[in-house]
Amino acid sequence: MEKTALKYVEKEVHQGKAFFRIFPGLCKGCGLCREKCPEEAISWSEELGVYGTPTVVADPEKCIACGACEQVCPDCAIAIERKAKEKE
Amino acid sequence: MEKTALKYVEKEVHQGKAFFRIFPGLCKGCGLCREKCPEEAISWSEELGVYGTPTVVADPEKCIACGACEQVCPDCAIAIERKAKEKE
Amino acid sequence: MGKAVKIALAGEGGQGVQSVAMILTEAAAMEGKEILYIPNFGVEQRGGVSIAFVQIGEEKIGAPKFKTGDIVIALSDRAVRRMDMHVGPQTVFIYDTSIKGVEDDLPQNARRILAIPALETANKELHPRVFNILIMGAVIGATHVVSLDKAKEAIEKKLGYKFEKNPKLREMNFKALERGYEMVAGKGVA
Amino acid sequence: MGKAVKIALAGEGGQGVQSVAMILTEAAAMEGKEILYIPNFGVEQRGGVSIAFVQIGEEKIGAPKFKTGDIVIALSDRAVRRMDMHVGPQTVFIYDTSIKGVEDDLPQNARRILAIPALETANKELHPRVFNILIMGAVIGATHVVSLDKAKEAIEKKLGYKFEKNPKLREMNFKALERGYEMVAGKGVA
Amino acid sequence: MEVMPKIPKSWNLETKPHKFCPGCGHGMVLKALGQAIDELGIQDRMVFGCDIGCSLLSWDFFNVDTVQTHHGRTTPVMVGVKRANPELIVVAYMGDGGGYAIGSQHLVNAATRDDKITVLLVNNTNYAMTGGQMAPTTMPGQKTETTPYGRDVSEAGYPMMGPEMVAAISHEGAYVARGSVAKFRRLKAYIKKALENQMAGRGFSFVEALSTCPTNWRTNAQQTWAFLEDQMTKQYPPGELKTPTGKEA
Amino acid sequence: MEVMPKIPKSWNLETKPHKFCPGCGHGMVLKALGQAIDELGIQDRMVFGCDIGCSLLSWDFFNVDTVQTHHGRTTPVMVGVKRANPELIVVAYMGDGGGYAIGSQHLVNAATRDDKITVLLVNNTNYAMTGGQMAPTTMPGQKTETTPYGRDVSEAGYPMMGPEMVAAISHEGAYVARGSVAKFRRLKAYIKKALENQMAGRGFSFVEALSTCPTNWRTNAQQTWAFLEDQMTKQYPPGELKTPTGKEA
Amino acid sequence: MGEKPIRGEQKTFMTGNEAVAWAALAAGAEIMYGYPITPQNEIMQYWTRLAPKYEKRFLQTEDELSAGFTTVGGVLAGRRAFTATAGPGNVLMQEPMSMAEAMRIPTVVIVQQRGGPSTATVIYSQQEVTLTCFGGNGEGLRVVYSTSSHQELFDYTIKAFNTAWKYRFPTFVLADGYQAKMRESLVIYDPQEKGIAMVPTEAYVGKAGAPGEDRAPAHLRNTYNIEEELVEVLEESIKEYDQMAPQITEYEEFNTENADVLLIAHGIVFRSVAMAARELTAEGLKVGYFRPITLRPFPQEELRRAAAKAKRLLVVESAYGQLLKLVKENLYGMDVPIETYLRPGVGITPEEVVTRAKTILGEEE
Amino acid sequence: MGEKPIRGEQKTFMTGNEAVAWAALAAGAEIMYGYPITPQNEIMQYWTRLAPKYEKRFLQTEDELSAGFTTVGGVLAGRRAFTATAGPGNVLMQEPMSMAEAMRIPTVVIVQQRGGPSTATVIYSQQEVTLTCFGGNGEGLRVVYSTSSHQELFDYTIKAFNTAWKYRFPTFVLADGYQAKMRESLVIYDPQEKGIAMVPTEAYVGKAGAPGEDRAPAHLRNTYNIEEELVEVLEESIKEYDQMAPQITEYEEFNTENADVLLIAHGIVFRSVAMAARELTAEGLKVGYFRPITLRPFPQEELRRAAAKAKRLLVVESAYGQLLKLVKENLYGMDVPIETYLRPGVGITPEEVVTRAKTILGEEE
Ligand SMILES: Cc1ncc(C[n+]2csc(CCOP(=O)(O)OP(=O)(O)O)c2C)c(N)n1
Ligand SMILES: Cc1ncc(C[n+]2csc(CCOP(=O)(O)OP(=O)(O)O)c2C)c(N)n1
Ligand code: SF4
Ligand code: SF4
Ligand code: SF4
Ligand code: SF4
Ligand code: SF4
Ligand code: SF4
Ligand SMILES: [Mg+2]
Ligand SMILES: [Mg+2]
Repeated sequence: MEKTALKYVEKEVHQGKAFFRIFPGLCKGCGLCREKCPEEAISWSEELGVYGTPTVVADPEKCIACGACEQVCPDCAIAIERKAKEKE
Repeated sequence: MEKTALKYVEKEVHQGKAFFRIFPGLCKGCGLCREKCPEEAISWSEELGVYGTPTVVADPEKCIACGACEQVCPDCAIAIERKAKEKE
Repeated sequence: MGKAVKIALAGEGGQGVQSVAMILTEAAAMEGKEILYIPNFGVEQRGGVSIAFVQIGEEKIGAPKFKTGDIVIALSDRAVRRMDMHVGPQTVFIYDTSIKGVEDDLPQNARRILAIPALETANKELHPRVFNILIMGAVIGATHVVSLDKAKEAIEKKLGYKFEKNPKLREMNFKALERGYEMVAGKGVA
Repeated sequence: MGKAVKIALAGEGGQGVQSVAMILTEAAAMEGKEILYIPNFGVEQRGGVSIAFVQIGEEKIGAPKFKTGDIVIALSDRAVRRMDMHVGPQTVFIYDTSIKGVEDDLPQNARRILAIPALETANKELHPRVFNILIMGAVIGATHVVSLDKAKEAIEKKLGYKFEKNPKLREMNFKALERGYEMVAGKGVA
Repeated sequence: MEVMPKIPKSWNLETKPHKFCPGCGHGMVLKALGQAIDELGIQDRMVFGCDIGCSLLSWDFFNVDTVQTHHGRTTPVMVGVKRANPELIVVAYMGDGGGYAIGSQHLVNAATRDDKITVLLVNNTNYAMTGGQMAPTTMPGQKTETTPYGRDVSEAGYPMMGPEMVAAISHEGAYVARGSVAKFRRLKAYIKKALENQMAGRGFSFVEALSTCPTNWRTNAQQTWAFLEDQMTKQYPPGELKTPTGKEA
Repeated sequence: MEVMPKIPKSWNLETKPHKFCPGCGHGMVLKALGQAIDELGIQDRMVFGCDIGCSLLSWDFFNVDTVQTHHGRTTPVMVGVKRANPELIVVAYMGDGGGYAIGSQHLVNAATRDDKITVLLVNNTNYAMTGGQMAPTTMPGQKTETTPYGRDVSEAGYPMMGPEMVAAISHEGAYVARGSVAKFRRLKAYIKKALENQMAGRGFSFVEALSTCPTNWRTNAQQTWAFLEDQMTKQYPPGELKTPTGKEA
Repeated sequence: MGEKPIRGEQKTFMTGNEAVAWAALAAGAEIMYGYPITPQNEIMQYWTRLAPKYEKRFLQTEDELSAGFTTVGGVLAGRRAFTATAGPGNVLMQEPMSMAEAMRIPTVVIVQQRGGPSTATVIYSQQEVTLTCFGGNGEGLRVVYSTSSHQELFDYTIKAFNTAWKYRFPTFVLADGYQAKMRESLVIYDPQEKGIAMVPTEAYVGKAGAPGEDRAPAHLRNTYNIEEELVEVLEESIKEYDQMAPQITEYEEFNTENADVLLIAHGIVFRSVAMAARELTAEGLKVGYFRPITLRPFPQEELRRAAAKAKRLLVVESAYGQLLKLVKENLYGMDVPIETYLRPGVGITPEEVVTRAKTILGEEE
Repeated sequence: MGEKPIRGEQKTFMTGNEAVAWAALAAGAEIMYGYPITPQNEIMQYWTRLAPKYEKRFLQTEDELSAGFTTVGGVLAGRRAFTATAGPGNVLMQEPMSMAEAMRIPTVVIVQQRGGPSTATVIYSQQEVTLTCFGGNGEGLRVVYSTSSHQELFDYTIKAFNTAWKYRFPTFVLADGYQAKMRESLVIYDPQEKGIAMVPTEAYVGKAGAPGEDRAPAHLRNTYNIEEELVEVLEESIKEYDQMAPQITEYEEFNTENADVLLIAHGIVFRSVAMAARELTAEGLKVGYFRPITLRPFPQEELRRAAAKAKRLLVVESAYGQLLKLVKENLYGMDVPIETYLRPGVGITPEEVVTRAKTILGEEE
């Protein structure tokens, strides 16, 4: 994996209880995640992905950090991270 | 089929109501008919078959012309013929 | 079989280099020229750099692929790197100004290297969709393998059904063709 | 590789020509001779004429099959016809007197043709089962490729386990071997 | 009138006695097929394809146009013939090795495609023509040339349930049955239904025939029947597995 | 701490982003497989075999010993590996063309033999790598490069029901399931069970994964999910078809 | 048979695969059975698009074994049937084609070569020459036309059906991935209109009349019980093959009088060779070429005649000596030195040929 | 590995198939995967009888494709694995062997040739020479030993495992139906006791250590995305093949000084040729022979040397010119006249060779 693949864009979501991270170096812009989001929280982003296609971004207001998008992404370009404190 | 295959040995069976015919030129002496006869009417014959092995013969007393032997013979070497009058 | 102008176009999957090649060769054929066009192909359906090898000449074309082209156009960073092997001392190498980080990867032995603001022009002045037609214009500007008129005829033939519905599109495409042509023609490359 | 005595034995499936070949070559091997034995084989599992091609000599044997044998033995009418192609001017052709209807099919060019009452002798004097051993005796009588003693040793090795249970069998087999030998030896064929 | 043996009209008399061994089930299966052909009156528009395996010995068996093909390849050859000339009634005749091992991709795909052909497969639990090696249908514990200590299912695998497999993947109009030469009339009925199914253009039809191979089984007549009727029929239950109008009543 | 993407440990990072198209289901299936490998801790004793078809693009996908074989032949290569070294856990990864068409004899026979391997088959209803021709799994009416007017089942045949076929011929200890990338967790659970079944030496295990191929389907994201979830799942019901302890509760 | 697919001569511009599909249509082919493999896929794809319109049949089979054997079946039923394959598919195709060879079944197979061995590349090569000429467990009693342009792909696909049906040997049209995928111009036509009569087909099975009564039943086999039966059949086929050979061998040559270097190549590589020869000639160098069109049977006499007048030969091919073997074998007894330019699995440009030829010419001085 | 199967030298008397099974055991082969076909069946049959005793593995696969690919798998797992086939099975075996060739997998295959093409006969021929040497869609980077006696079948089967594992090219032992089925004497032995060290095997996959941590994972492939990747791999293999060749070519010759006729034959036909040569020599005629033992790589230099001293060559084979092609190709540039005695699919006796040679000698006078 090239270094550029490790760059990511992070959003605090789910009322600050989690992060939505997108790795543009992995995202191919297929849009599958977008369709699978139960909250319709995902939209296209300005940031271009590995093939020069738009990547995705989550709406912090809508995203509930359910992880569906992460799960279906064929390229592991999304990582949802619940913050530690939540678990406590 | 060579001419010799058409030679046959005939027995009147089933109280004269039928013929049991064996065509030695076709019989390979496998014995399958013998085992299948419900009346145990079939025994080995002096007459040799196409491979020089014994052929079979039916006991006129026992044979009821059921046709089982004819049916199983893989070489069509047996023909059971019910006499016409029987049908009348 | 005779000599021909050798053109190689390379870009990412969506950049439409193969349709440029199709329309360009169509135009050449309409002018009665002989053409030979072959796309690169491999095991991957998408993801690799897409390359169109095009030759246009007066006589039947010989070999389908060539080591080094007369004009080589690269439309992405990967394309720039991938096309290095197809550049020789007679090659005019054209790439888009918007491509970043390829300074060290530009061919060393080209006859001439030309950066053109194709993407920017298409995006800002015209429409992203006509980017490839602009590139086609640039190819013609660099080679004069077909006249701009024949090129327009070929575009009409290929995209006419779309123009029917939206005549503005025609205009935009023709415009793109001309802008591309201008970016290169007269730059002493042909 | 040297010259060898070439023997071909042919008969119906049940007549045991392959076991004659096995025992005979075993005997020869025990005498330190070189042997080569190959059965014919085809697509049919049963039904075709069974042929054993046997060669016995002092040196390694050359080719596995031969056109014409020194001794060719045919044990059925089909075998007589089938073996015609393996008979040449040097061949001693032996067949069983009981075979009917082959008068016109006997080989034309054999050195010698010999009919022997093998089947009858086996059936009447001995036992149908030792017919093949009797034939083996005949082969030895015609070729002297092994001594009768070695032949007996080989029979013992092969059938010894049967003789244990029924010593009469041994006697019968040896008898058959000798009867076969006598039928041919001294007939001026070897 | 000359007395003739009772031989199906469609048999080629010139090649009789046929080339199969004494007691070989192929003879019975082909007798059933011959009678079915006669009864359906299709001799003139039949094409019979035989596989490599003892089935090849039937290359001149019938007075019917016949092609002897390659080991396992009779199904595609007959698919090719049938699709090229749908008027013809084609039978692909093969052994269990040809059908379930080397040719199983053809069987499975022809069944899935619902090709309008009839496959008649002889299950004799071994590779007979090559001298008695294990077949996909060899019974657990059965000795063959390549399972000299008996088929150990944990190593050499389990018996292949052919008609069950074909039934699982075939379609509405398909006909699938398993018969046995021990039940000749029923076997013939199955074969006839399979041919009729093809004639009606309804779908793929497949009949497995449990058969005998005394030569490689090394059995006498009594043992031959016993192996077939007691052992094989337990492993391979005869019956219709799929009929165009549902299961046999 | 550096923030890393959530990539299975068994994936080979050097070859990521991987070679599959945007939105390709292969990526999801291999993610499920990667997670299963991680969870079972078998990365060190795995051998991954990939077929020809888009699956070949996974030849350097994992940090796992990998062999890219021939079209349809991954099953026998893995059978050969497993029998040669039963300590290894082998996965034969293939497409529907490789498994149900050209390699179906291997699938059927490995299943019947109960080879202790895991076959993971990606059903994307077409021959993707060659540019979108019909596959055995192409849906009735579906347009592909070789069914340009839609698959006409009466000519080109019906969809192949793979797990159903394997279930019909496999044995006691076998595991057979059909999952879908639309139900990722369940798919992963099936794959894990299939691997566990192999690890326990119980029997053949087979998972078909319903997958996506936006490139050849020519679908956008929404159409892709719709085709998979609405149409494919109707034709190919997901679920466990055979578990070592009977059907899924 | 439906409507004629082509009327008049039409100059068109298409891929080689498309040209094959049109040629098969023009030749009156009725059936294609095939299995996808790059780079021949588009033949099937064009065929399936055109098939319903012209009442043609098609089946995508489960593998190449099936594609070959169904094609055999189609031909046995009396249809002009063909298939197409490449690479590993061509390897498998040898099983059915060995049956066609044994039984004299006029199958036609288009081979679009790709890199080898094994799966290798989906692109291009000339590495299937030995396989196509001599594949299978036999003596290579087949006809192989090696084409070098779309026009020839069209012409020889039509011719292949006629050769196959006239002489009853399996016939192959050999091309490659470049030819398959590139677009260039060609003229397509209806053979009848050009005075090319299509040899009529004939059913082997399912003929009219009751077998055993009106006619003998067909009893076709490829298996013999004893060696002597086989050799008899083989010798007859070999005799007929050898008799046919002079009637069908084809070749092309240029500047063969006293060439300092005679270039030898086939297929698409021949195009680079032809360009190079023309260029070198223009430079005043004595360079000619010889191109076998039929690789099997090989134009032996013609090559010997040409080679006898040359100082050196230069065999150029995208394989490691497959054409070279044919050349050496057919020139046995001669001693013209043979140089080579062998590039297995990759294309060869005219420039490379020119360079190589000049090196050789330089060496000679 | 269990008990040693053979101790000391034992003169025995068995079929060729039995000899192969014993040789494989003696060589420490661990696995046979195979599919029945006459005339190689008994190899499997002997192996299965012996397997449990020596802890050997066996699988009867569903076809030859599977037999070849499982064998490939067995070798990848680091086992000395082999298979055996013939005729149509050998045709199919080319698919897996092309993978072995591409990936340098040291498979060993015993080929007992039978009549061809197609199913033909189950008996005998020498018609699988081209197929075994050059089968598949590649350049024939394999080793082929042609044996002519049971002793050689035994010796070369052992040697084949060593050649395969040392050089990593698929290796074939070629014999035929006569050799398979006939019985003659040979001496069997344990190679170690004779000072023949068995080249150790090595796993390609499933090695010790965590992949990606302790070691690089094995990422084995046979497919390349672009032509240039392929040619690089191929050129490396070709280089290694050519370097290996002189080390492993084998041949046998007799009376090659100024032969009026130099007989050339391989395999079992060589036996007839050797007898004929000896007989003719005894008659005072100048007749020698040359026999290639490795058909691939071919003993080119050695044959050229021998042929250079001969007035005429007579190629004798049970095929229609398969050895002949090898001879002509390898002798290119020479002009010794070549006569032939070609009998596809049938055996050749010493007498036939003598007759043919005498005719030629007669012609010469
Ligand atoms: C490609 C190929 N592989 C192997 C063979 C050898 N072979 C001929 S018949 C046969 C097995 C036949 O068994 P089966 O199909 O069950 O028929 P049966 O003889 O039992 O009736 C085999 C393996 C062959 N002819 N071709
Ligand atoms: C013997 C052989 N025939 C054909 C091919 C060409 N081929 C490569 S991939 C493929 C189909 C792949 O389809 P599938 O198995 O469904 O995998 P997918 O690409 O859809 O994932 C074919 C036909 C080949 N490589 N080898
Ligand atoms: S699913 Fe993954 S690759 Fe596709 S758009 Fe979403 S983040 Fe990008
Ligand atoms: S985590 Fe759930 S809610 Fe948030 S963007 Fe992803 S799918 Fe939508
Ligand atoms: S079944 Fe037929 S062949 Fe067998 S013994 Fe009886 S009559 Fe003879
Ligand atoms: S007809 Fe019936 S009773 Fe008579 S012999 Fe035959 S089987 Fe026995
Ligand atoms: S070997 Fe068996 S199947 Fe073959 S003909 Fe003989 S009995 Fe029948
Ligand atoms: S073509 Fe389809 S299956 Fe192949 S990588 Fe692309 S999306 Fe995936
Ligand atoms: Mg069988
Ligand atoms: Mg697929």
